[in-house]
Amino acid sequence: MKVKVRYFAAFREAAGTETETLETAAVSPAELFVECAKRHQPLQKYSASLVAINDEMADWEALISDGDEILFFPPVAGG
Amino acid sequence: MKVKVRYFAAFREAAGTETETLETAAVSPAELFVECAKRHQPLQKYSASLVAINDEMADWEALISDGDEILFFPPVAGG
Amino acid sequence: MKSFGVSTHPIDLAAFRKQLQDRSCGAYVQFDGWVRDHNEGQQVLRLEYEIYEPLAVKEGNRIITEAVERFAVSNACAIHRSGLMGLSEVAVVVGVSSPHRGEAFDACRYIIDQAKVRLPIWKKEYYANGNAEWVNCQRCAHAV
Amino acid sequence: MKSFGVSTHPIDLAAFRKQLQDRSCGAYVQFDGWVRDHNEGQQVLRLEYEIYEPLAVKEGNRIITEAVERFAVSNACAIHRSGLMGLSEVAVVVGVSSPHRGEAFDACRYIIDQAKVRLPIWKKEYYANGNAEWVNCQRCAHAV
Repeated sequence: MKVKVRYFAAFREAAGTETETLETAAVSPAELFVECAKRHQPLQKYSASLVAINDEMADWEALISDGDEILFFPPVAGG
Repeated sequence: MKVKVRYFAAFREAAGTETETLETAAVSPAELFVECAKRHQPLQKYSASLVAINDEMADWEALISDGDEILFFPPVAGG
Repeated sequence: MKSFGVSTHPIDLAAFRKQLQDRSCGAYVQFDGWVRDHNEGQQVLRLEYEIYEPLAVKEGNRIITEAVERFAVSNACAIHRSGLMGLSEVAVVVGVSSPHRGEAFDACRYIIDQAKVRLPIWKKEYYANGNAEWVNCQRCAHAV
Repeated sequence: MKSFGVSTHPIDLAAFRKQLQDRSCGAYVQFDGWVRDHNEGQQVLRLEYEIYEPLAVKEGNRIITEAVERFAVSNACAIHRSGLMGLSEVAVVVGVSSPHRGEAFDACRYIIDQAKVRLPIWKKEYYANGNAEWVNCQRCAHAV
Protein backbone atom coordinates (compact mmCIF):
# COMPACT_ATOMS: atom_id res chain seq x y z
CA MET A 1 0.00 0.00 0.00
CA LYS A 2 0.94 3.64 -0.37
CA VAL A 3 1.18 6.07 2.54
CA LYS A 4 2.26 9.65 2.95
CA VAL A 5 4.80 10.43 5.69
CA ARG A 6 5.36 13.85 7.22
CA TYR A 7 8.32 14.80 9.42
CA PHE A 8 8.46 17.69 11.88
CA ALA A 9 11.18 19.83 13.46
CA ALA A 10 14.32 17.74 14.21
CA PHE A 11 12.90 14.83 12.18
CA ARG A 12 12.53 17.02 9.10
CA GLU A 13 16.16 18.04 9.44
CA ALA A 14 17.31 14.46 10.03
CA ALA A 15 15.30 13.07 7.10
CA GLY A 16 16.26 15.96 4.83
CA THR A 17 12.66 16.20 3.66
CA GLU A 18 9.31 17.29 5.04
CA THR A 19 7.05 14.84 3.26
CA GLU A 20 7.40 11.70 1.17
CA THR A 21 5.13 9.07 -0.30
CA LEU A 22 6.15 5.47 0.32
CA GLU A 23 5.20 1.99 -0.77
CA THR A 24 5.23 -0.04 2.46
CA ALA A 25 4.21 -3.32 4.05
CA ALA A 26 4.38 -1.88 7.57
CA VAL A 27 1.14 -2.42 9.49
CA SER A 28 1.72 0.10 12.27
CA PRO A 29 3.35 3.51 12.69
CA ALA A 30 5.99 1.78 14.84
CA GLU A 31 7.03 -0.51 11.96
CA LEU A 32 6.86 2.35 9.50
CA PHE A 33 9.17 4.53 11.60
CA VAL A 34 11.80 1.76 11.59
CA GLU A 35 11.57 1.61 7.79
CA CYS A 36 11.88 5.36 7.49
CA ALA A 37 14.93 5.40 9.74
CA LYS A 38 16.57 2.88 7.36
CA ARG A 39 15.97 5.23 4.43
CA HIS A 40 17.23 8.24 6.39
CA GLN A 41 20.14 7.16 8.61
CA PRO A 42 20.18 10.31 10.81
CA LEU A 43 16.67 9.40 12.03
CA GLN A 44 18.10 6.30 13.71
CA LYS A 45 19.48 8.19 16.67
CA TYR A 46 16.02 9.47 17.55
CA SER A 47 13.05 7.89 19.21
CA ALA A 48 9.78 9.33 18.02
CA SER A 49 7.48 10.45 20.81
CA LEU A 50 4.04 11.01 19.30
CA VAL A 51 2.37 9.94 16.09
CA ALA A 52 -0.78 11.02 14.30
CA ILE A 53 -2.71 9.44 11.45
CA ASN A 54 -4.72 11.80 9.23
CA ASP A 55 -4.52 14.62 11.79
CA GLU A 56 -5.67 12.52 14.75
CA MET A 57 -3.28 11.51 17.51
CA ALA A 58 -2.75 7.77 17.20
CA ASP A 59 -1.27 4.79 18.95
CA TRP A 60 2.12 3.43 17.82
CA GLU A 61 0.45 0.05 17.28
CA ALA A 62 -2.58 1.39 15.38
CA LEU A 63 -3.31 -0.16 11.98
CA ILE A 64 -2.40 1.94 8.97
CA SER A 65 -4.37 1.83 5.73
CA ASP A 66 -3.67 2.63 2.12
CA GLY A 67 -3.71 6.36 1.52
CA ASP A 68 -3.14 7.34 5.17
CA GLU A 69 -0.98 10.29 6.08
CA ILE A 70 1.33 9.41 9.00
CA LEU A 71 2.80 12.31 11.01
CA PHE A 72 5.98 11.62 12.98
CA PHE A 73 6.54 14.01 15.87
CA PRO A 74 9.88 14.23 17.60
CA PRO A 75 9.83 14.62 21.39
CA VAL A 76 8.06 17.85 22.23
CA ALA A 77 9.62 20.86 23.92
CA GLY A 78 8.82 19.67 27.44
CA GLY A 79 9.69 21.54 30.66
CA MET B 1 -0.58 47.42 85.54
CA LYS B 2 -1.88 49.57 82.71
CA VAL B 3 -2.18 48.33 79.13
CA LYS B 4 -3.60 49.75 75.94
CA VAL B 5 -6.01 47.56 73.96
CA ARG B 6 -6.83 47.98 70.29
CA TYR B 7 -9.74 46.30 68.46
CA PHE B 8 -10.02 45.72 64.71
CA ALA B 9 -12.84 45.22 62.21
CA ALA B 10 -15.68 43.15 63.75
CA PHE B 11 -14.11 43.49 67.22
CA ARG B 12 -14.16 47.27 66.99
CA GLU B 13 -17.86 47.14 66.16
CA ALA B 14 -18.58 44.61 68.93
CA ALA B 15 -16.62 46.58 71.55
CA GLY B 16 -18.02 49.90 70.38
CA THR B 17 -14.55 51.40 70.60
CA GLU B 18 -11.25 51.21 68.75
CA THR B 19 -8.86 51.67 71.67
CA GLU B 20 -9.02 51.75 75.43
CA THR B 21 -6.60 51.87 78.32
CA LEU B 22 -7.20 49.36 81.10
CA GLU B 23 -5.97 48.59 84.58
CA THR B 24 -5.57 44.77 84.57
CA ALA B 25 -4.12 41.81 86.45
CA ALA B 26 -4.19 39.58 83.33
CA VAL B 27 -0.81 38.02 82.62
CA SER B 28 -1.45 36.94 79.02
CA PRO B 29 -3.41 38.19 75.99
CA ALA B 30 -5.73 35.18 76.46
CA GLU B 31 -6.68 36.29 79.97
CA LEU B 32 -6.96 39.89 78.88
CA PHE B 33 -9.37 39.00 76.05
CA VAL B 34 -11.69 37.27 78.53
CA GLU B 35 -11.68 40.42 80.68
CA CYS B 36 -12.41 42.61 77.67
CA ALA B 37 -15.29 40.39 76.61
CA LYS B 38 -16.80 40.89 80.09
CA ARG B 39 -16.64 44.67 79.65
CA HIS B 40 -18.09 44.46 76.12
CA GLN B 41 -20.71 41.68 76.01
CA PRO B 42 -20.94 41.49 72.16
CA LEU B 43 -17.29 40.35 72.11
CA GLN B 44 -18.25 37.15 73.91
CA LYS B 45 -19.64 35.51 70.82
CA TYR B 46 -16.27 35.80 69.06
CA SER B 47 -13.07 33.91 69.40
CA ALA B 48 -10.04 36.01 68.61
CA SER B 49 -7.70 34.51 66.05
CA LEU B 50 -4.45 36.47 66.18
CA VAL B 51 -2.89 38.79 68.69
CA ALA B 52 0.01 41.21 68.57
CA ILE B 53 1.90 43.00 71.32
CA ASN B 54 3.52 46.31 70.39
CA ASP B 55 3.20 45.61 66.64
CA GLU B 56 4.76 42.14 66.80
CA MET B 57 2.65 39.01 66.29
CA ALA B 58 2.50 37.25 69.67
CA ASP B 59 1.45 34.05 71.34
CA TRP B 60 -1.84 33.93 73.28
CA GLU B 61 0.13 32.82 76.35
CA ALA B 62 2.88 35.45 76.06
CA LEU B 63 3.52 37.60 79.12
CA ILE B 64 2.22 41.15 78.99
CA SER B 65 3.95 44.02 80.72
CA ASP B 66 2.95 47.42 82.01
CA GLY B 67 2.55 49.89 79.13
CA ASP B 68 2.16 47.25 76.40
CA GLU B 69 -0.25 47.79 73.54
CA ILE B 70 -2.25 44.63 72.87
CA LEU B 71 -3.88 44.28 69.43
CA PHE B 72 -6.84 41.89 69.14
CA PHE B 73 -7.45 40.65 65.61
CA PRO B 74 -10.70 38.94 64.67
CA PRO B 75 -10.45 35.95 62.32
CA VAL B 76 -8.96 37.13 59.04
CA ALA B 77 -10.70 37.13 55.68
CA GLY B 78 -9.57 33.61 54.77
CA GLY B 79 -10.43 31.79 51.54
CA MET C 1 12.56 41.89 43.45
CA LYS C 2 10.82 40.81 46.65
CA SER C 3 8.17 42.93 48.31
CA PHE C 4 4.75 43.06 49.90
CA GLY C 5 2.71 46.24 49.65
CA VAL C 6 -0.67 47.72 50.46
CA SER C 7 -2.46 50.04 48.06
CA THR C 8 -5.48 52.29 48.49
CA HIS C 9 -5.64 52.74 44.69
CA PRO C 10 -6.43 50.29 41.87
CA ILE C 11 -3.40 48.08 41.23
CA ASP C 12 -1.45 48.79 38.03
CA LEU C 13 -0.99 45.22 36.82
CA ALA C 14 1.38 46.05 33.96
CA ALA C 15 3.74 47.85 36.35
CA PHE C 16 3.39 45.02 38.87
CA ARG C 17 4.41 42.44 36.26
CA LYS C 18 7.33 44.54 35.07
CA GLN C 19 8.94 44.39 38.54
CA LEU C 20 9.08 40.62 38.22
CA GLN C 21 10.57 40.40 34.74
CA ASP C 22 13.89 38.64 34.71
CA ARG C 23 15.79 37.28 31.72
CA SER C 24 16.99 34.30 33.71
CA CYS C 25 13.37 33.23 34.37
CA GLY C 26 11.34 30.98 32.10
CA ALA C 27 8.22 30.86 34.25
CA TYR C 28 5.87 33.45 35.71
CA VAL C 29 2.82 32.61 37.82
CA GLN C 30 0.33 35.24 38.92
CA PHE C 31 -2.64 34.96 41.22
CA ASP C 32 -5.35 37.63 41.34
CA GLY C 33 -8.10 37.77 43.90
CA TRP C 34 -11.16 39.36 42.26
CA VAL C 35 -14.19 40.83 43.98
CA ARG C 36 -16.89 38.21 43.43
CA ASP C 37 -20.60 39.01 43.03
CA HIS C 38 -21.76 36.42 45.54
CA ASN C 39 -20.76 34.69 48.78
CA GLU C 40 -22.64 31.97 50.63
CA GLY C 41 -25.82 32.61 48.71
CA GLN C 42 -25.80 36.40 49.15
CA GLN C 43 -25.48 38.84 46.27
CA VAL C 44 -22.46 41.08 46.90
CA LEU C 45 -22.46 44.67 45.60
CA ARG C 46 -19.07 45.84 46.82
CA LEU C 47 -16.62 45.19 49.59
CA GLU C 48 -14.16 46.81 51.89
CA TYR C 49 -10.81 45.65 53.17
CA GLU C 50 -9.51 46.87 56.49
CA ILE C 51 -5.78 46.38 56.87
CA TYR C 52 -3.58 47.00 59.86
CA GLU C 53 -0.76 48.15 57.65
CA PRO C 54 2.32 48.20 59.92
CA LEU C 55 1.92 44.53 60.77
CA ALA C 56 0.49 43.42 57.42
CA VAL C 57 3.54 44.78 55.60
CA LYS C 58 6.00 43.29 58.09
CA GLU C 59 4.33 39.85 58.08
CA GLY C 60 3.67 40.00 54.32
CA ASN C 61 7.36 40.53 53.63
CA ARG C 62 8.15 37.65 55.96
CA ILE C 63 5.85 35.37 53.91
CA ILE C 64 7.51 36.51 50.66
CA THR C 65 10.96 35.78 52.10
CA GLU C 66 9.85 32.33 53.29
CA ALA C 67 8.49 31.51 49.83
CA VAL C 68 11.66 32.66 48.08
CA GLU C 69 13.84 30.58 50.40
CA ARG C 70 11.65 27.49 50.54
CA PHE C 71 11.02 27.20 46.79
CA ALA C 72 14.21 28.89 45.53
CA VAL C 73 12.36 31.22 43.18
CA SER C 74 13.99 34.38 41.80
CA ASN C 75 11.36 37.06 42.42
CA ALA C 76 8.10 37.34 44.35
CA CYS C 77 5.84 40.33 45.00
CA ALA C 78 2.34 40.90 46.30
CA ILE C 79 0.03 43.90 46.67
CA HIS C 80 -3.21 43.97 48.68
CA ARG C 81 -5.90 46.60 48.19
CA SER C 82 -7.23 48.50 51.16
CA GLY C 83 -10.60 50.28 51.41
CA LEU C 84 -13.76 50.14 49.30
CA MET C 85 -13.88 48.20 46.02
CA GLY C 86 -16.41 47.37 43.32
CA LEU C 87 -17.14 44.08 41.55
CA SER C 88 -14.36 42.55 39.41
CA GLU C 89 -11.68 44.80 40.88
CA VAL C 90 -8.37 43.17 41.81
CA ALA C 91 -8.27 42.89 45.61
CA VAL C 92 -4.90 41.15 45.79
CA VAL C 93 -2.22 40.15 43.32
CA VAL C 94 0.72 37.77 43.85
CA GLY C 95 3.42 37.26 41.19
CA VAL C 96 6.39 34.89 41.16
CA SER C 97 9.09 34.43 38.52
CA SER C 98 11.52 31.57 38.45
CA PRO C 99 13.73 29.62 36.03
CA HIS C 100 11.23 26.69 36.08
CA ARG C 101 7.48 26.53 36.51
CA GLY C 102 6.95 24.01 39.33
CA GLU C 103 8.60 26.23 41.91
CA ALA C 104 6.77 29.31 40.63
CA PHE C 105 3.37 27.62 41.09
CA ASP C 106 4.28 26.32 44.56
CA ALA C 107 5.66 29.66 45.76
CA CYS C 108 2.69 31.65 44.44
CA ARG C 109 0.24 29.33 46.15
CA TYR C 110 2.22 29.38 49.40
CA ILE C 111 2.17 33.19 49.48
CA ILE C 112 -1.58 33.56 48.94
CA ASP C 113 -2.44 30.68 51.31
CA GLN C 114 -0.26 32.11 54.08
CA ALA C 115 -1.43 35.66 53.43
CA LYS C 116 -5.04 34.57 53.89
CA VAL C 117 -4.39 33.16 57.37
CA ARG C 118 -1.54 35.26 58.75
CA LEU C 119 -2.14 38.85 57.70
CA PRO C 120 -4.26 41.29 59.72
CA ILE C 121 -6.66 41.95 56.84
CA TRP C 122 -10.44 41.85 57.17
CA LYS C 123 -13.12 41.84 54.54
CA LYS C 124 -16.56 43.41 54.89
CA GLU C 125 -19.13 42.51 52.26
CA TYR C 126 -22.05 44.78 51.36
CA TYR C 127 -25.08 42.84 50.14
CA ALA C 128 -27.96 43.59 47.80
CA ASN C 129 -30.40 43.29 50.75
CA GLY C 130 -28.75 46.23 52.52
CA ASN C 131 -26.82 44.19 55.08
CA ALA C 132 -23.06 44.20 55.55
CA GLU C 133 -20.95 41.50 57.23
CA TRP C 134 -17.37 40.99 58.27
CA VAL C 135 -16.63 37.79 56.36
CA ASN C 136 -15.77 34.66 58.34
CA CYS C 137 -16.94 36.10 61.61
CA GLN C 138 -20.25 34.30 61.40
CA ARG C 139 -18.54 30.93 60.96
CA CYS C 140 -16.11 31.39 63.82
CA ALA C 141 -18.58 32.76 66.32
CA HIS C 142 -18.94 30.72 69.53
CA ALA C 143 -22.69 30.97 69.44
CA VAL C 144 -25.02 32.70 67.01
CA MET D 1 -14.73 31.21 27.76
CA LYS D 2 -12.68 28.13 26.87
CA SER D 3 -10.17 28.13 24.05
CA PHE D 4 -6.70 27.24 22.90
CA GLY D 5 -5.04 29.32 20.20
CA VAL D 6 -1.78 29.76 18.31
CA SER D 7 -0.39 33.21 17.51
CA THR D 8 2.40 34.34 15.22
CA HIS D 9 2.29 37.81 16.81
CA PRO D 10 3.15 38.99 20.33
CA ILE D 11 0.35 38.05 22.72
CA ASP D 12 -1.86 40.92 23.94
CA LEU D 13 -2.00 40.03 27.62
CA ALA D 14 -4.61 42.63 28.57
CA ALA D 15 -7.00 41.29 25.91
CA PHE D 16 -6.20 37.72 26.98
CA ARG D 17 -7.10 38.48 30.60
CA LYS D 18 -10.28 40.26 29.62
CA GLN D 19 -11.67 37.08 28.01
CA LEU D 20 -11.41 35.37 31.39
CA GLN D 21 -13.08 38.05 33.49
CA ASP D 22 -16.19 36.80 35.18
CA ARG D 23 -18.10 38.42 38.03
CA SER D 24 -18.85 35.05 39.58
CA CYS D 25 -15.11 34.32 39.92
CA GLY D 26 -13.00 35.28 42.92
CA ALA D 27 -9.76 33.73 41.70
CA TYR D 28 -7.61 34.11 38.60
CA VAL D 29 -4.37 32.20 38.01
CA GLN D 30 -2.11 32.92 35.05
CA PHE D 31 1.01 31.12 33.90
CA ASP D 32 3.41 32.71 31.42
CA GLY D 33 6.29 30.92 29.77
CA TRP D 34 9.04 33.46 29.12
CA VAL D 35 11.99 33.09 26.76
CA ARG D 36 14.93 32.47 29.12
CA ASP D 37 18.48 33.62 28.41
CA HIS D 38 20.06 30.25 29.20
CA ASN D 39 19.43 26.52 29.00
CA GLU D 40 21.70 23.73 30.20
CA GLY D 41 24.69 26.02 30.49
CA GLN D 42 24.30 27.62 27.04
CA GLN D 43 23.55 31.30 26.51
CA VAL D 44 20.35 31.61 24.48
CA LEU D 45 19.89 34.59 22.13
CA ARG D 46 16.47 33.81 20.70
CA LEU D 47 14.25 30.86 19.92
CA GLU D 48 11.77 29.51 17.51
CA TYR D 49 8.63 27.47 18.03
CA GLU D 50 7.41 25.16 15.31
CA ILE D 51 3.77 24.18 15.78
CA TYR D 52 1.68 21.77 13.78
CA GLU D 53 -1.34 23.95 14.16
CA PRO D 54 -4.28 21.73 13.10
CA LEU D 55 -3.45 19.14 15.73
CA ALA D 56 -2.09 21.53 18.34
CA VAL D 57 -5.36 23.45 18.36
CA LYS D 58 -7.50 20.31 18.45
CA GLU D 59 -5.48 18.69 21.25
CA GLY D 60 -5.03 22.02 23.07
CA ASN D 61 -8.80 22.48 23.22
CA ARG D 62 -9.15 18.93 24.49
CA ILE D 63 -6.74 19.71 27.35
CA ILE D 64 -8.70 22.87 28.21
CA THR D 65 -11.96 20.89 28.28
CA GLU D 66 -10.41 18.22 30.49
CA ALA D 67 -9.17 20.86 32.93
CA VAL D 68 -12.55 22.60 33.08
CA GLU D 69 -14.35 19.33 33.75
CA ARG D 70 -11.83 17.84 36.15
CA PHE D 71 -11.40 20.91 38.35
CA ALA D 72 -14.82 22.52 37.77
CA VAL D 73 -13.38 25.94 36.92
CA SER D 74 -15.42 28.56 35.07
CA ASN D 75 -13.06 29.71 32.32
CA ALA D 76 -9.73 28.58 30.88
CA CYS D 77 -7.77 29.83 27.87
CA ALA D 78 -4.28 29.41 26.48
CA ILE D 79 -2.29 30.90 23.61
CA HIS D 80 1.04 29.59 22.30
CA ARG D 81 3.39 31.67 20.17
CA SER D 82 4.68 30.29 16.90
CA GLY D 83 7.84 31.36 15.05
CA LEU D 84 10.86 33.40 16.09
CA MET D 85 11.00 35.17 19.44
CA GLY D 86 13.45 37.30 21.42
CA LEU D 87 14.43 37.15 25.11
CA SER D 88 11.71 37.87 27.70
CA GLU D 89 8.89 37.53 25.19
CA VAL D 90 5.84 35.54 26.28
CA ALA D 91 5.99 32.16 24.51
CA VAL D 92 2.86 30.74 26.09
CA VAL D 93 0.15 32.00 28.41
CA VAL D 94 -2.48 30.01 30.32
CA GLY D 95 -5.26 31.70 32.31
CA VAL D 96 -7.96 30.19 34.52
CA SER D 97 -10.74 31.90 36.46
CA SER D 98 -12.85 30.20 39.07
CA PRO D 99 -14.99 30.99 42.13
CA HIS D 100 -12.21 29.68 44.43
CA ARG D 101 -8.44 29.63 44.14
CA GLY D 102 -7.46 26.01 44.75
CA GLU D 103 -9.19 24.81 41.58
CA ALA D 104 -7.77 27.69 39.54
CA PHE D 105 -4.20 26.77 40.54
CA ASP D 106 -4.76 23.08 39.86
CA ALA D 107 -6.40 23.63 36.47
CA CYS D 108 -3.75 26.10 35.30
CA ARG D 109 -0.96 23.72 36.22
CA TYR D 110 -2.74 20.79 34.59
CA ILE D 111 -3.11 22.70 31.32
CA ILE D 112 0.54 23.75 31.07
CA ASP D 113 1.84 20.33 32.19
CA GLN D 114 -0.31 18.50 29.66
CA ALA D 115 0.43 21.02 26.91
CA LYS D 116 4.16 20.44 27.39
CA VAL D 117 3.87 16.72 26.77
CA ARG D 118 0.90 16.35 24.41
CA LEU D 119 1.04 19.18 21.91
CA PRO D 120 2.98 18.98 18.65
CA ILE D 121 5.13 22.01 19.47
CA TRP D 122 8.91 22.06 19.13
CA LYS D 123 11.42 24.58 20.38
CA LYS D 124 14.67 25.44 18.66
CA GLU D 125 17.19 27.47 20.62
CA TYR D 126 19.77 29.73 19.01
CA TYR D 127 22.93 30.07 21.11
CA ALA D 128 25.59 32.74 21.54
CA ASN D 129 28.20 30.35 20.08
CA GLY D 130 26.34 30.21 16.76
CA ASN D 131 24.79 26.76 17.26
CA ALA D 132 21.09 25.98 17.23
CA GLU D 133 19.39 22.94 18.76
CA TRP D 134 15.93 21.42 18.86
CA VAL D 135 15.44 21.28 22.62
CA ASN D 136 15.02 17.87 24.26
CA CYS D 137 16.20 15.96 21.22
CA GLN D 138 19.64 15.53 22.68
CA ARG D 139 18.26 14.00 25.87
CA CYS D 140 15.97 11.59 24.11
CA ALA D 141 18.38 10.43 21.44
CA HIS D 142 19.14 6.69 21.43
CA ALA D 143 22.82 7.34 21.02
CA VAL D 144 24.75 10.56 20.67
